[in-house]
Amino acid sequence: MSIHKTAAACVNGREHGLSLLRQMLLIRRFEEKSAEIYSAGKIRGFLHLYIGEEAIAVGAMQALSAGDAVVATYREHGQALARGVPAGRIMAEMYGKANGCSRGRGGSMHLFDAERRFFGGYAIVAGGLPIAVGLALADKLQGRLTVTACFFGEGAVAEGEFHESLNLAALWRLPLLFLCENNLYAMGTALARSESQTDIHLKAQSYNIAAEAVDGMDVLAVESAAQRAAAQVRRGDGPYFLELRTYRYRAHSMSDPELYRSKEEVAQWRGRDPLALFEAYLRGRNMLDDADMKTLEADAANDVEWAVAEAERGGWEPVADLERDVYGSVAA
Amino acid sequence: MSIHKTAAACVNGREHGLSLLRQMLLIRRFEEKSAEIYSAGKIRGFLHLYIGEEAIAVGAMQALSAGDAVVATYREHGQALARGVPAGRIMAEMYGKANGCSRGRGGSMHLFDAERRFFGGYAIVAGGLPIAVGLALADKLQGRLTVTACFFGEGAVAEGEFHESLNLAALWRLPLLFLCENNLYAMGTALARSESQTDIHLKAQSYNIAAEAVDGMDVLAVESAAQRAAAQVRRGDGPYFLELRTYRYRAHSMSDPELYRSKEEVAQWRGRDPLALFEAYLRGRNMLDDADMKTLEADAANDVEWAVAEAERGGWEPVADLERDVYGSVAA
Amino acid sequence: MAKMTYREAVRDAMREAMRADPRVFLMGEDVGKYGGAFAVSHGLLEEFGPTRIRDTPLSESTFVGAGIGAALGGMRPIVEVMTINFSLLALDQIVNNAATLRHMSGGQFGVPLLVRMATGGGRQLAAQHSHSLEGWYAHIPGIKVVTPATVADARGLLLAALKQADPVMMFEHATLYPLEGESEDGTIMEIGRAALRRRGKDVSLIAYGGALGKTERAAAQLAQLGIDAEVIDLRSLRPLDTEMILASVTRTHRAVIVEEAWKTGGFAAEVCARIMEGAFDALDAPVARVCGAEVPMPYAQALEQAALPQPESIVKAVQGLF
Amino acid sequence: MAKMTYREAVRDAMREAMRADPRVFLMGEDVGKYGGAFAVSHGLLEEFGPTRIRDTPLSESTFVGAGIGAALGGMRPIVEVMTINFSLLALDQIVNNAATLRHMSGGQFGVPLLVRMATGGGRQLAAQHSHSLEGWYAHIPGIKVVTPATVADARGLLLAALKQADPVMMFEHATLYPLEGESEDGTIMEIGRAALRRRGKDVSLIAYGGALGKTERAAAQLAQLGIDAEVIDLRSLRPLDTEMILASVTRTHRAVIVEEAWKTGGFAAEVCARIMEGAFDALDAPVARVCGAEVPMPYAQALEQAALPQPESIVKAVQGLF
Ligand SMILES: Cc1ncc(C[n+]2csc(CCOP(=O)(O)OP(=O)(O)O)c2C)c(N)n1
Ligand SMILES: Cc1ncc(C[n+]2csc(CCOP(=O)(O)OP(=O)(O)O)c2C)c(N)n1
Ligand SMILES: [Mg+2]
Ligand SMILES: [Mg+2]
Repeated sequence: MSIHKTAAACVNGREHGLSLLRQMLLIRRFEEKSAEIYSAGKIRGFLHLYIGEEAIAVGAMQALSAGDAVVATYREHGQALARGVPAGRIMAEMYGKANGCSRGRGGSMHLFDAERRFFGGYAIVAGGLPIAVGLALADKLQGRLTVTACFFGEGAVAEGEFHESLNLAALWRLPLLFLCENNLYAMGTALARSESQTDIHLKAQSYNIAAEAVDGMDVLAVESAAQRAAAQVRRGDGPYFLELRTYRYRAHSMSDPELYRSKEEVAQWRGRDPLALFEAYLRGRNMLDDADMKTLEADAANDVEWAVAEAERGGWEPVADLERDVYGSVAA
Repeated sequence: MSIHKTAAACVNGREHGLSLLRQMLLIRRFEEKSAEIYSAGKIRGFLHLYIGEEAIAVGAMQALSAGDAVVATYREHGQALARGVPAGRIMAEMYGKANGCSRGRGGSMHLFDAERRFFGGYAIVAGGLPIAVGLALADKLQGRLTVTACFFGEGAVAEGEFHESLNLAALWRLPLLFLCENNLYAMGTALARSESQTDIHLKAQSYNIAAEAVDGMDVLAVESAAQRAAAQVRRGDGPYFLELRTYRYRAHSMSDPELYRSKEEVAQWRGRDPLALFEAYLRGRNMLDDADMKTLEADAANDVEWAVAEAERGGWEPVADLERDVYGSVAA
Repeated sequence: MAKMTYREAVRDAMREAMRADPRVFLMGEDVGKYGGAFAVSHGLLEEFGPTRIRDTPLSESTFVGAGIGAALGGMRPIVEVMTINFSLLALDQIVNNAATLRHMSGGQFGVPLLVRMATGGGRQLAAQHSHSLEGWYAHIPGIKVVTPATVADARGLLLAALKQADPVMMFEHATLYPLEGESEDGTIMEIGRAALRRRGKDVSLIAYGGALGKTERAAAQLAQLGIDAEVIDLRSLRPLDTEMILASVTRTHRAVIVEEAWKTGGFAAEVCARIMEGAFDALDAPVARVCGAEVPMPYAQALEQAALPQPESIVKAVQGLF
Repeated sequence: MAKMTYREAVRDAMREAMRADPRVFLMGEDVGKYGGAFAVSHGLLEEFGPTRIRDTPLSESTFVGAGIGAALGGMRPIVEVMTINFSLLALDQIVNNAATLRHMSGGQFGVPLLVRMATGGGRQLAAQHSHSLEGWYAHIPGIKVVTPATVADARGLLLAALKQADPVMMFEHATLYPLEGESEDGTIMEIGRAALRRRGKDVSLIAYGGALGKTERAAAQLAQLGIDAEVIDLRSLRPLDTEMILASVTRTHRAVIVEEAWKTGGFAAEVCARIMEGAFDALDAPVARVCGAEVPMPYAQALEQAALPQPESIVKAVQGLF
């Protein structure tokens, strides 16, 4: 597999650099805490951690503005946080509380935030892609210069809906940014055991979609690729596809015994940790020192603490409201 | 669109040439008669004619032997006839008679013949592809050197099952011969309005499947490509994909007003009629003269007449047997 | 009031909605250039152009999903799926997304989407084109299901569907398209109200969609036999007008439900259960069902007709209750 | 007789079948290296290798369709679909192909295929992982549907399924996997026979799969209250053991059907309709249904539990009949 080579991306000023690191750190600490709380039994159901992949959500989200739309999967805490969904509302959702961002109806796999045009949280693999096609179609029909960013794992590539969605997006030249998080595994299935063509961006190109592979552990590479791609999408040139190469450090979900990969492989990828890489980058350019790092860590810890507090504080949705929000009222 | 260029294929002796022409002629006359009978109300439901595409079924079938399997669509009279399903049993099926090849249960869209390993007749577009994948898998698991030939239209290429099936066939290196009948239209939808990539064989190649485009109006080109492809499949080298470029002269089905294409376009393609082309080829090589042609036409007319007679003669399945063949008996 | 066919009524309602509301558009296979598999959208491409009458590639799951997404994005899509058997390819999007999004998002999002399709048998299209699965859709909380059986309802229910905040599935029995009748302008119908098609005092015949005509013919035959049947047309399977059903059965003390779908697990069972729950004491005989035979639809005409409810089988079922 | 979990019983049965018959193989997502999403197939890869324990890419429609094709081609495939909600992606293959091929081909072909999957709620997996759609499958002529609720049945019904000439769908309620019990060796079960889990004379409680345990607990509570409940475990939804149901209701004169699925259009309605048709005169009260609430499954624990049938709601429904 080869990664599209462009000149190494540079950070756009110290402030921005710190902001990227801050966001990645928040995701990581937030998820570490979530895992702990899960073990304590306060978060239930499935919990899919994003640890190791933070550079993608944070890098890609830089290319989006408020009017853009985001569609994600069940592994979407990172995207939600990077999109600005308040950490407290996410944590409350995972607790199943009424102050959660989906009122406790969705849980970890189904985060939503209308205000931030965060359209969820889809847990049927590839099921979010047609939705993203439709959102992009709605924008195009309404003459809006917005981008719909659609995140999904490389496992989704094997599903029929992937194929149908890429074809439709290309055929109708929809303003859609496909963001494939290729972490090499779909649960326990390695990419080479699920695809006859493992270079995912080449698959995308076969639909006549502009596509490239990007180092998903390098937040700046992700950011610059996403910006380039989003700009092209906004020009009305049709969809763009980024294959973001990454790795998940943790198990698929909390119940996965990880029989399918070696400790060595995991360790090797941890050696290219997106946070460590970017920290070193900033330090190398004298944009970050120990004191900054301490502040950032303290901020993240603080944010996570607040999030947990908000979740703990939240109330339960009354059981009498069980059947609420199944139907809306008849619209005009 | 460009067609893979190989040296022009040659016919393998006069007898064989006449046999190919005879088969194509049978299909054409059989279908012309079917259209007539449909208008008379004796054939009902949907009737999809293959006229114009005869070279594909006849050419491709030359590469198969008795142990191979065939999977087809609702436009499958040609395949069934070329596979050797008796014309009378097909006609009887279209009448809905008990002596039909599906006992009157299937009709035109669902022809079956276990003896000839003709596995049907699928009327959900692309729905036959996964079946063909499974048949090929069964052969591979049982160590059989057989080929499963799977016919489908270019409209199927947009469906998710196309994608999933190509991937699985390539990944598992299954002995499968994909035969895409690209007649440029799916009902009224022209290829360019349904695919972002209109070179179908290039799509197939993106799965790492050996693929080529073939002139589907040239029975010898189809035959030689199919033979080459089948040989490779039999060697255990995995699937092979042929895009066969053709045209249907008639409406999609008997109820189609053909609003979507011009008379000129149809006329142009009729100028490359597979029967006329091959007749001229044989005449040019002195393998066919007027007397032969007269005999062939008489034979075809005769076969069709017999088929109709068999259908007319057939009895109706008793209504009391309605619920027969829903379940089998418990197997050992 | 205008005389027209069921097909024209569906088309007219779509035309009216598209003229009135720029958010409404139609997409599906061959709705444009071909004019619609059943010619329902014939002529709409000329009036509204290919942006609003969108031909889609063969990809049911994705164009239905795209309808959901477009609805989320502020449009009011109408998605046509040619035939109910093909809708199985899109069922994941309908059940897992369209029906759940409002609830899963804690009420933040809604999916005002209309999905229309042809349903049912009777045209010798065999086992992959003839089934009646609308009862399945009626099982799903979060969506509504309408089954117009008349020209007026085809128009009225379609327009009502486009006023809903939630996904509506509309099932058009394919044999009804040429049906002629009066289409009413004006007031928007309410989804969830059944219609009393015939008053009677001896038995309640309950049907919908393609089964209504046969049921009305059965009622006429029954009248000859001295049995005065009431005929209820459900019109909407979800919500179901339980009130009208129970009121009728309470008057007549007997009921027969007629449905083309396979009997086991069909929607007729639901109607039966509701009557059991709500009007048990009023019943003078067990509620009967006249449904499709439990067989994939055979092609041959006699077999297919035998597999479908017929006025004769309805009459016989009614007679069995006395 | 051996003590084991439901999970182990499913695994053992597959192992036994694969040892006995080289045509049997298992395929599905993560059945191999991962060990199965619910660890059902854990260890089988080591014994049988990747040719017979086949991991598939994420492509439900095609690997289920490939199972149909492989069955046509002489194999006896077991296809695992992780979760019932995902099976919607494969429904076209099941309804339009697996169920129809024998009939459409005039009896020339059969599809001896077993499709297994997890069903049901109760684990806070929310609206895309928790539903109970097995009743839909039971609507389809041409397939059989089994729903083992005990360790012995998990083993016995799986082995019986592999003896059928036709497609069988087996639904394993995900909360049952850790259930412990006795597995019986020996005789192959017959598909289509319900089991009398508890004898009683006052009311018939009818359940299957994940609802059985709750129903048995309700019966125990009812005993305390002086109501002697009979408990029937359907085990197979298609064919349905109408005979045992009717015999029981004829003795007890009252019935409550318990099912996790949404009430409207659920399979409970079918059972209700069969009782109506076959034992109307024996009924002293209307048949009641205790089903899932009509809502996409919410995540929060209290909401989810409120959406599911519970021993308390069953007891209440029974009390309402007296
Ligand atoms: C249609 C469907 N099939 C199976 C599953 C079970 N499942 C959940 S996540 C997953 C793996 C997906 O892998 P990938 O798309 O690479 O995303 P990742 O988890 O690696 O982020 C599977 C098989 C599902 N949710 N949906
Ligand atoms: C899944 C599905 N969607 C729609 C249809 C309706 N339909 C029948 S044939 C057809 C066109 C198929 O075109 P193609 O695959 O090119 O085959 P051709 O008819 O040209 O031989 C369509 C849309 C169907 N049968 N199945
Ligand atoms: Mg992955
Ligand atoms: Mg075509």
